[in-house]
Amino acid sequence: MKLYVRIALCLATGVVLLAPLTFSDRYANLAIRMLVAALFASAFNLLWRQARLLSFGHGVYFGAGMFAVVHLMRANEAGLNVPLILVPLAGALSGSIIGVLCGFVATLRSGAYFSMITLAIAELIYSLGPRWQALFGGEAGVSSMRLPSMGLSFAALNEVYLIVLGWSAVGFATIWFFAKTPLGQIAFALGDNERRLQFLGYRTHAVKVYLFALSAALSGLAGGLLGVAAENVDYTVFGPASSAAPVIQTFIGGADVLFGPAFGAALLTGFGNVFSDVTRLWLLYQGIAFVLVVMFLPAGIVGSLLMGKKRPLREAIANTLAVLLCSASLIFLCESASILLSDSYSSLRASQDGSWVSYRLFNMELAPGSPIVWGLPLIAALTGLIISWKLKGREETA
Amino acid sequence: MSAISLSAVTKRFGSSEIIRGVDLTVNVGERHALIGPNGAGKSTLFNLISGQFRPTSGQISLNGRRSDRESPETIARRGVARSFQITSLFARLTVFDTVRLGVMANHGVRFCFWRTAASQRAVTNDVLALLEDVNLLHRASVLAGELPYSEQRALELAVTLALRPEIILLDEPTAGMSVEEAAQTVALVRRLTAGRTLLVVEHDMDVVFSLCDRISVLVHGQIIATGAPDEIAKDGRVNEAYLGKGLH
Amino acid sequence: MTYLLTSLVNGLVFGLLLFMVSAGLTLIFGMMGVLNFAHSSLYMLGAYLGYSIGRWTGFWTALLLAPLAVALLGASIERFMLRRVHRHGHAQELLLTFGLALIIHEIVKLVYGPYPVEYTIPTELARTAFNVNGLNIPLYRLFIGAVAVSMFVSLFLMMKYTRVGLIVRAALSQPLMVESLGHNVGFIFLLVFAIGAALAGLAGAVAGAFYPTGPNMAEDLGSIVFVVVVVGGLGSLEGALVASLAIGLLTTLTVGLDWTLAGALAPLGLSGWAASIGGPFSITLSSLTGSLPFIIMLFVLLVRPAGLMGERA
Amino acid sequence: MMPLDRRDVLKLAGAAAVGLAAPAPALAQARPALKIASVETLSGPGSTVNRLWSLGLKYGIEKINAEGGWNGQKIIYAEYDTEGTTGGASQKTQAAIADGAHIIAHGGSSAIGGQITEDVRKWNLRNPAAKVLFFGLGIEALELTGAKCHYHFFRFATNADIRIRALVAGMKAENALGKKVFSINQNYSWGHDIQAALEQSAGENDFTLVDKVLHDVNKIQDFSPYAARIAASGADTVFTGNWGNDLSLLLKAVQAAGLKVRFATTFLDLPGALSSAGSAALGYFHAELWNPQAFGAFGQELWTDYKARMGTVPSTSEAKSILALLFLQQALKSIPETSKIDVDQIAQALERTSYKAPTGDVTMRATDHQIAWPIVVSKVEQGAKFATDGTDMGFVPIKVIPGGEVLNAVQASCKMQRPS
Repeated sequence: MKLYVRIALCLATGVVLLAPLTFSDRYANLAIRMLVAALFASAFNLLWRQARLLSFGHGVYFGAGMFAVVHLMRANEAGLNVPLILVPLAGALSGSIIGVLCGFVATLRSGAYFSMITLAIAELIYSLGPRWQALFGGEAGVSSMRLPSMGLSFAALNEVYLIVLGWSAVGFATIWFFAKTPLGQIAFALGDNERRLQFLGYRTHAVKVYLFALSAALSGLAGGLLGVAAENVDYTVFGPASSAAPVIQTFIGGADVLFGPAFGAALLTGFGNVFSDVTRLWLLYQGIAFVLVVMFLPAGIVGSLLMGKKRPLREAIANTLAVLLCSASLIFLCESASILLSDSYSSLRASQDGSWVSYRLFNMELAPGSPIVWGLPLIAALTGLIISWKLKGREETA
Repeated sequence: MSAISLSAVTKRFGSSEIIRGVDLTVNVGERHALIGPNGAGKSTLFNLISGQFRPTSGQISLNGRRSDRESPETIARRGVARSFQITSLFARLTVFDTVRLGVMANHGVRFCFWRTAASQRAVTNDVLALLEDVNLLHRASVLAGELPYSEQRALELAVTLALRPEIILLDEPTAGMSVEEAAQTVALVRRLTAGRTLLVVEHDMDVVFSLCDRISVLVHGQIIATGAPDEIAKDGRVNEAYLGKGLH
Repeated sequence: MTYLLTSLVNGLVFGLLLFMVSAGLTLIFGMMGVLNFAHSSLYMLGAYLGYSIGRWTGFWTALLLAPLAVALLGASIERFMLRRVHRHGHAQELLLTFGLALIIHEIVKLVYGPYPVEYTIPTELARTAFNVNGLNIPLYRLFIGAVAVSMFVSLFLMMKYTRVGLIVRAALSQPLMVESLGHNVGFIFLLVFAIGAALAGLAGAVAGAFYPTGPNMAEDLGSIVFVVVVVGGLGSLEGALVASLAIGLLTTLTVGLDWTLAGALAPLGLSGWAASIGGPFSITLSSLTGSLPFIIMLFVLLVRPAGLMGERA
Repeated sequence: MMPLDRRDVLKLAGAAAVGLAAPAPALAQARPALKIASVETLSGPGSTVNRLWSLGLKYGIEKINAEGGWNGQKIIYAEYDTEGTTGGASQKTQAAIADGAHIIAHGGSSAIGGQITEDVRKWNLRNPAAKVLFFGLGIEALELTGAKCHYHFFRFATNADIRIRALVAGMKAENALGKKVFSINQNYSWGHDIQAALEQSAGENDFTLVDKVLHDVNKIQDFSPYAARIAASGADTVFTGNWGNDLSLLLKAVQAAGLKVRFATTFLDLPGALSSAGSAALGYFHAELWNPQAFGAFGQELWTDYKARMGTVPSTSEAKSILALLFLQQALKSIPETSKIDVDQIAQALERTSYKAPTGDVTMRATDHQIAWPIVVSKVEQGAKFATDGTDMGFVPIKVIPGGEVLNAVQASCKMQRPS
């Protein structure tokens, strides 16, 4: 990369990262969540990218960090004077402690076993969560409030964003630096060939526990940052959804690229925020996107962009067109189905003597019986498929 | 004191007994070969010595210390290094990084996370020296998984030697190589293992006879003969069981 | 006594149901090395299809068709999706099934809505089998048990006496050897996946009529089924059976036990201290019923990592 | 540094935030419209049950608007999806406030409600110039009007105490309470609340609690062991606060075991409950602040009008949203038209409103903002006037109890700070 391109990129990144300081609470909040998700996914991916350990229970360490921070903030309210800027560290600390304990057990095994143990630990904590009122605050959770610190009120979220940005930077830098350290190198080799590493005299279980602890600590830091912003936490943070999120985000973004998970996390958090208000099928689309990426872009979005072969512009445009056509018709079909299969539509039909009355979608009045309504998306999808099939054929002959 | 000593070692998997009462002694500084037909149990014996398996009964000592209850890591730290028959390196690491893993283990740089690996001068120097030794210096930045087969074997050897072991276990170092490549590798092994104890499993009799001081023959999980190469070549039982007629 | 007896019957039947679902999962894992996260989703699909088809054809035909449909789906998942990512490794396959589970969950909700559907047992089976001291044991419960047992027997016979079974057994113990023998491994994989899916579908079609058929039934059963196969030993059918029965019985029997850790410390004179701390010390065993399988799993993994009957670690 | 009193600190914080957060002053001539935001779980698991709260609000606000709205403007309605997480709820609460909502309403979950009520409390402390109100439509955790109560939260739903008091009173009147009562509940705050309320009621009434059990929430596949335990206890009535699968599975297991017990329930009216329980629910009791059959013409009209407009018959959730809006409408009538909406003024109006609702007298208790609606105790029967949930069964009212009679005592933990 040329120097001026680098400088321009750095400047652009800086502007994007600093812009939320001027945002209102609503968008500062979104920015915070995107950053937190990015750090969380990157922390999760430490285990996968380095040691090929796939954790399905990282919500536990994220949650541990969140609880620790909210409890510390409560202690602050009661008179303890920990400056707010240091509070997120409690999340990293508690994440690493829980991480060492759980990691010791989970890393006794590798592969699918490891995944299932992490899942079981998460299920266990999730089922115990609501029982321990004093620690987890029952269903309503534990709540606190940020106090002014170091001359800032921290009432508005854009001030909190400053803390989140700072600590996330520390977190990302740690991940970046770790890969270059001897331990990072060893962990990386472990993902390739654990046995061979043992015969070089390395205690691989210890390596895995260290790595797990670091990953858990950074997950805890991410949780802690969210704790500072949300000021409230309850046991549902241990639920399957929080553990699934970094998995999905990481692999959509690109697991083998340093900032792939961060990109995926920010992207999906942002999209989720926007689209969950627009469509109720957001989770379906996210699932489909995930499966498609796993099948067709095993390197993830960022990975494919960075490592993919350079295509002629014409092909790139054709490819984009194909993807757009297919996804547009898929979305159209799903949205139509969700309307036509809904209770309210069936009762509407019943009130109209069972006729297929028209429905509204994307500001259009559509008749379910019309061949155009179904034919057009079908043609669009077919066109898209044919284009991508042709492109693939060309690639193979080339 | 012998470098490697096995007494009455057996290994059973389920109902089948693969190793049946092996006694074997390898002296310090000796180059010892283990030969035998396919399925004789050579790899199993190798795995027993290097700690991958635990013997069902019997004792194994390395440099006079009992080792048959130790983990591979511990055995490796006692100065025993092994190579693998099926090349099993680290696909995502470069040649340089792969060798560095071995060198770091030798330097005791293990769980260091406060400085970069690249900043350790002494380690880097050793890695470069080793790469030069095995003629891989020009390939230092290539991914290990992308090397041609013979260079992977050389890399495997480099990683094994990086530990500066007192005892070296080599599992078929020339398997799948052309005659010239094999000869080069033998020369390499000869040069690099000078003064150390070597136990090598090998099929290629030319390699065995040119490299080793003594040979043990393993057939059906038992050692039927041990001796200098020419003794073994003359041994009737060995010829009958394994070498067949027409050798030499 | 009544409690013990009825709980035994109930526990056995629930255990057998767990076995029906976990058998396919463990078979697929043993054969292909794929941990199928979508397996319990196939169980859920079996129930929903049993319900939908049953409305047209009646219960018994649906009991035949629903598993077939699920098997077909399973076969297409193997053929068109898993095989594609196979070269990227098992983790990628696991991720794929994980994503499929998400999609199936959402599609089921899209089509059937978020509430349980009214999938009910046929009238000829809606009777009481026998009565234990005033507590009825429904006939359908025994029917579930009978289906599971006959399934286990036919699976066992198939594994023992058919050619496919022979290859599958060989593949379970020596995966590389079978591949080198040149059998059409791809086809065997397809078959195993389809059979595993069919078993899950059958379990769903049978159990869905008794337990509620709703969009959360996959999640509810999914993690317990994982526990079963891990405890039993991945790839081991016998292990899955033993673990299923053990977990079925244990979760059923512990419901009546209000033991606490604080109570257990009573002989040491520490119960007061423990109770005052509360938290984990005052949790009753009966309230842990749902978490118990996971505790067992962690325990088994620590003590016997390969599972009760697993050979390959 | 001198330790600051927490309240001083918050005032400082608030003052600092005013400048940032205060919305642009409304144009003097245009009277502002009231904006109500429904923050609900509209995607993911449980979305359809939770969506009903939003649908009810939408319908109710359209009704009010058809009658002229308030402040000379139509009331604006907006929906926000929590995505089923407290984090999402918090985020969408921010969004709703940023979009200018004056009232945020939530019905679906006490956990999410707990998050929103905390967010609203903190927002109001920090942004005294742009306060908002929070309406709890279906969130019944006692804590929300207890330790977590605050001036800007209003609970329009019942709570565990009210439900148990009503059930006991209603079943006593029907002579269906029995002497031996079994308590089975989900092991979380709601189940604990119900169990505690039942224990208290056992002390005040003529029955004994023979056994009580708490079980995992939504994890039990097979309730037959619990049926066996109920049989072993010799109980003649079972009280349960269970909902969803945990309720229908329990009822089915008890029916299959052939046990002769009566059930007293709180969530048999949720969508899907009756259809999945089927005949296992027949003859059981239920207490809730809504039952269309209990309120004659009003119930009938709401039922048919809602169905005509929205396509489906209203469930209790929608009805409760609508009843809350009726109360709000009544309270708004006492506020003169204004050029700037002051939610404290609305809160005061809510506290002092005494509403002769079509279902009976309704008041909002000022000390903890717990509403007192009349409660209907019903029995599930075939051929009820309003068949529910696609079945031939429905809820036949057996007793309507005035709200004041079953209202729980104010919890000592509620220390509400009122604006001076």
